[in-house]
Amino acid sequence: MDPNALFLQLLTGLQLGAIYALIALGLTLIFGTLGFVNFAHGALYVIAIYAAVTVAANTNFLLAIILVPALLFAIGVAFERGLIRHFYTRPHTDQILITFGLAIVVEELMKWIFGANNIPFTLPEWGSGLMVFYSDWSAVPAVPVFQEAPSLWVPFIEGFVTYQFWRVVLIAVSLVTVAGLFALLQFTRFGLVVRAGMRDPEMLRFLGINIAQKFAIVVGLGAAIAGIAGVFGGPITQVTPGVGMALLVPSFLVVVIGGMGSLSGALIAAILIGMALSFSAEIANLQQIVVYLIAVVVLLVRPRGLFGKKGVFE
Amino acid sequence: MKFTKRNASRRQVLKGGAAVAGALATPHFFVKNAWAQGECATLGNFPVEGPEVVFGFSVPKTGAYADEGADELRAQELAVEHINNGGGILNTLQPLSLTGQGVLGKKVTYVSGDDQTNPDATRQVARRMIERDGVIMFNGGSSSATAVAAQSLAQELGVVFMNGLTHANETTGKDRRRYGFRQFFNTHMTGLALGPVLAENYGTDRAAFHLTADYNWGHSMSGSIKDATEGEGWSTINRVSTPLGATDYSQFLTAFLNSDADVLVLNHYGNDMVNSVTQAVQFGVRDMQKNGRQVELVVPLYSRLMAQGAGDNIEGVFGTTNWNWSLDNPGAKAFVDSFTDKYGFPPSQAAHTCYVQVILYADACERAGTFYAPEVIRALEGHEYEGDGYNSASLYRAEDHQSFHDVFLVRGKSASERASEFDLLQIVSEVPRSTVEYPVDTFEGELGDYCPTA
Amino acid sequence: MSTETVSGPVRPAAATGTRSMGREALILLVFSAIVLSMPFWLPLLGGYEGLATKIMVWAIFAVGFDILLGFTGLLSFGHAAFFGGAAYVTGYVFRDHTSEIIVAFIASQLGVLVLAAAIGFLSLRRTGIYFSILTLAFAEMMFAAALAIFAPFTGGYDGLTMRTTPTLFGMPMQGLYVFYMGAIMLIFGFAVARMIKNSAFGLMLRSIKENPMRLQYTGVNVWAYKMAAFMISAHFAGVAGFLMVVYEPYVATKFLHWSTSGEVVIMSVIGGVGTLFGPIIGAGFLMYFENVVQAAIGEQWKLVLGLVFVLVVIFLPGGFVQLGAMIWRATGHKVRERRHNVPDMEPDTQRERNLG
Amino acid sequence: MADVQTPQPETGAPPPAGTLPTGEAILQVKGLNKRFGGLQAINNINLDVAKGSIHAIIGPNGAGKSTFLNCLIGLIEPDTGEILFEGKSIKGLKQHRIIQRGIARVFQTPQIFPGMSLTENVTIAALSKRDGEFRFNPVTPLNASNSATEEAQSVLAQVGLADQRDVEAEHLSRGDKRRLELAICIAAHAKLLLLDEPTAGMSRHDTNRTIDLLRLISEKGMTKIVIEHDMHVVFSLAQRVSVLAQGAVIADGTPEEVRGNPKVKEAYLGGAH
Repeated sequence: MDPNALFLQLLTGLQLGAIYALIALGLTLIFGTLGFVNFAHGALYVIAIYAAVTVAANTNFLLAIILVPALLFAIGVAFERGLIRHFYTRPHTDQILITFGLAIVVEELMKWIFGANNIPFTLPEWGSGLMVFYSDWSAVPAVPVFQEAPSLWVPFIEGFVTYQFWRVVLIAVSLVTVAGLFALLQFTRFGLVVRAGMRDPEMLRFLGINIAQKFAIVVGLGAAIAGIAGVFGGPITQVTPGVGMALLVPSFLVVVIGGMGSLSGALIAAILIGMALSFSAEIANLQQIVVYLIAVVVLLVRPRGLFGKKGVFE
Repeated sequence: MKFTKRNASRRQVLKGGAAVAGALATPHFFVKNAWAQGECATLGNFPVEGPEVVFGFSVPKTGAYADEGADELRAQELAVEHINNGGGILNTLQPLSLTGQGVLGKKVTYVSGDDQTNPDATRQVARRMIERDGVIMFNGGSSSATAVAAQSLAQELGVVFMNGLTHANETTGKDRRRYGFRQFFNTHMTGLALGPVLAENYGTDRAAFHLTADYNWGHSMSGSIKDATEGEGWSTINRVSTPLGATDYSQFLTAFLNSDADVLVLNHYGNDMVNSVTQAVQFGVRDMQKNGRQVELVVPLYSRLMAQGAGDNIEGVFGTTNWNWSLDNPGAKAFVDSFTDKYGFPPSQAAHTCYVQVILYADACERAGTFYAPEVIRALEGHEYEGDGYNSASLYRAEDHQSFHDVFLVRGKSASERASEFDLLQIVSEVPRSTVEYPVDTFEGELGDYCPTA
Repeated sequence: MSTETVSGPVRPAAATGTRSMGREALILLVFSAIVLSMPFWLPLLGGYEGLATKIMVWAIFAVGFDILLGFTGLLSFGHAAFFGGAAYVTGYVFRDHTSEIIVAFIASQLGVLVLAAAIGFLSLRRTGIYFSILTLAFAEMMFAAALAIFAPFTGGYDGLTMRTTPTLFGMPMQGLYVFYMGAIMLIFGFAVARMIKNSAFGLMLRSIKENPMRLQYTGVNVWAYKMAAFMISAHFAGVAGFLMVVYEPYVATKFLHWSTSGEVVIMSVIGGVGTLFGPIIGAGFLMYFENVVQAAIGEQWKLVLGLVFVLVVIFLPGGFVQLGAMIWRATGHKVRERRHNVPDMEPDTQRERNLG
Repeated sequence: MADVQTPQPETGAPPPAGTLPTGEAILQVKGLNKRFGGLQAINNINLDVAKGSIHAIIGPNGAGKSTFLNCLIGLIEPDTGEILFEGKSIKGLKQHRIIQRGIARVFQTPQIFPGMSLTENVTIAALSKRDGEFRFNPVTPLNASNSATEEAQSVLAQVGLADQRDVEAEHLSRGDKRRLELAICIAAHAKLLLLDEPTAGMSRHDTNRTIDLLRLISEKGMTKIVIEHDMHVVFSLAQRVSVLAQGAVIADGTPEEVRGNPKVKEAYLGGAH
């Protein structure tokens, strides 16, 4: 494989993984802290993309970047206070069922309000167009499309390649979000409590630290990440009611492959899945089963996922 | 023992104590008509008793094609209205036996159901309409997979199915059925129409790369385009299958970018098409040069509803369509005007197909003088007619139940060219029926018996 | 001697297994009467022949699923694999070999045997949510493979269409005959499930749901019991898949899709997990809703169904059976308290370690 | 599940606490080692448990008591060493096979089948004894005249839960849950009972009742290994005490002997930094 093709496929794998990572991070955060399996996480993403496209179309995109995650945070908090908390004492199966039911309701509600067809999500001016990766600028043709595009020097490739700028933005946003989340958990008292809760919720309760108060914020945080995913991923995954369910199953597998409740595991699994999809694109037979194949193999070889803790959720 | 419930509505049955008592006496609900007249021992819901005849409309109400299904249902309701009260293409269709007072003296009513664009659900909903609601025919659908499933059920149960939107060759090819008719064109005809235009505009030595929705229509479409373009001297670099309902095509587009191909053919429909074409444009495919030529996009099958979703991304992209509301002929005008009057916006091509199909069926009953399916089928076979929305005459070929009529080569309009939000496709050329008519032995297939063969 | 007073509900002695044969026979008789008379009463509710048969198909599926979920407490998201797998085997037999349903039945059950042994063996190595995910992954892999790798055999998205009328010893099986065949299978399956529930084997399955760790520490091979329950429920799903193709000589790829597994979960939950009656009622309700009520509601039918499901999970954890019990109690009858409908996931080994 | 050993007469009282038991060993542990990464969790443990005795294992937190117990029951596989139960090796056997040989375990939190009646709870254990680790018999109904059910009723009567036999187990008090758990072990015909802090978190009253109960069932000849923090319990029950520290047995003998051992004091004080 020539270096340019390889570079493009790596980029594609990263970008495919980025969207799974954003959704899986929220899932695994909520699961790890609350032990709550949220099958409605895809529905949160659906709400986010419709909110984003509505805000962006009526005002401007920058406003959507601020408003939508904030809105999703609020929805997440309300979701926790209004519903989830009544399910902590109920079995995990009930949690799966209620959120699964909610996902159906949200999808159908969005279809009712916005229709089943795609709503075009126009990219903002600054985010549209191509990005040029070059090793030798002289190889880039002297046309405005390339000359005025954002560019980055990359070693090893021959001449230059282009990629959709927005997808590079998505990768960057994912990285920033992940870094932000890790920093939040690493350097704040809130993060300390949450991390302790993820390690040993029983012990925290035992120590009398009221993690319940933090739960709403954790769900809000997970939802806000879905909000970020919606704003930046919406133009790529398209704005349809069915996209939530389509993304949920692979994202859930990402969480399981990475290990339930493991943030870094989710990140690595997401990239793994992204790369697998990218590199199997031309092998139609493998392409459609590759995600499940990886999940099955990982779970059989490493039953608790790549970074799973012993005994979580068994 | 006659099937008394067939002509009574469910509500009447529930209300009527006598009917309740009758139903309790024997499970005659489950007993098939044992003495239908004529050549067939048992036959669907024939004969029709009472003052009304029921049509069944099975359309996608949920799922990715829900909007298209809603448009189909609007058109079907309009068709029933016109059959019962006159209007629409009843004023333009020639020859015509319908009088605008129902069919064979009976008022047409209808029931509808959600096929979910899913072959299993299609059969479920069709069974309900046939067994419970006693429909004499059914119509609708927005996918070739559901069309094939519905046709074979139609053949089993002896109820005529007038296909809605289905574009795969199989529907009137290897999966053709005596009880199924298709007004919509097919991928082979698209290929015949599109091939020469592509060669003329893009040259005869292009290298094509196909992305194909992984089901019968996608493969049919891809095959037809491959045959047509290779006939013009093109080569086909690769044909990659994409999962039905995929949301992100970047890995497939990357494969295209990494290939030597300079034309990207997107054999997608509905949301798949909107996604893939939008993402292809975002990837800069249309700004790209390969092998020293401008890279081109082709979307073989267009629909207005999809064009709405794809927005500006389809500007200048070639494709074909079965019909478009902007056509200027009496039939099209009659239909578009009455549709727009009733609903406030123009109909889609899927709506047109369903509308025409319902009226053609009703007309065939009137011409045959009976609802007896074999006679109705014979009345449709080889029937030539005009005034159904095309500029020239159309024909239902007897041997495969494919309708032949003009098809249209279109390209997406730019934002500035649009007169309204529905004015998205510009008709580049009208491809005459003779160009797209192909020999019946192009595809193998058996229609089957005039009597139901379950 | 215990000095504490116990306020908990007292189980009637019957619950411990003194249920008389007479009572059991009566239950079976009433059940059979209701099922066999369905052709008489379903049309009064707006039903029809195909619907009655379909209810039989799904009820068989749901009864088998209850042995796994309701008794044993294992939530499989992959039972579509057995339903669809059996359907495909049946389809092949009808299309390429013979229309004789006995042959198709045996072939399809052999297929399920192999499939369930393989999937069960691999999935049951894990417990809890991992078991659910593994079953889901296996079934989805089969679905994806049916669409891609095996498309030439499965017909891909179109499914498998055949021009065959299934026969039983040469007699065509259509319409009412299929219904009665399904009804007899359902009654038989229901009787088998009741029998299991009342047997020592059934007690072991129920104790897995209650506390698998304690069972393990009582010297019982929990895995073997789980495997047995898994195989039995897979065969019920296989019988349903077989019957589906006898009823309609067509195999949809959707039979393998996760939504098919999801549907049987929804039925069980709406009806009332672990009660056997509940999932059957759930199957009837869902089929009725999807086919009859759907037409009355129109485009928003899935929204309504989703809301019904959500409300049941929130307010009626015991499903319709719980609702019935509440009404029964409200009208002054005595009802035995039923524990939670859905079992919890198994306690984790971490806890075990902390305990140890 | 051959009953090789002659069961002790039911009336035979166990030797009183504080007297070193004599007689043959039901359990022999030889040179047991287990490492977790850099931690030597079990360090060359040699231990004989005399048949019919009550043997306490004490030690500071992290001494390896639980790991040791888990090795005995097959939850953790030791690296080296040998475990003989009734003279036969049980090392490397599947957990349920070990238990079928006649070992049972009682947990800190009583592990019972909460949603089932007491009779059902104990019947399960009786069935495990009668039918072995697995028996596929879905046909025969499990009615009151069944041998397993009868056995269950008799065991419930022995532990004093007979009048609550139709109550759902989750409604029992904690003390009664412990009784039920012991009933389950009795019905499974356990010969060796492993108890992990059986009185942890209990009131003094419940603790004393549990001690009485344990004494009572000792009269049936059941051997016990008790992990315990509560010295009151240890001194009321055990005939022999082994002290574990950093994975090794540092002292062994009667409770009185162990109490006077300076190494034990050091271990506890040293461990309490």
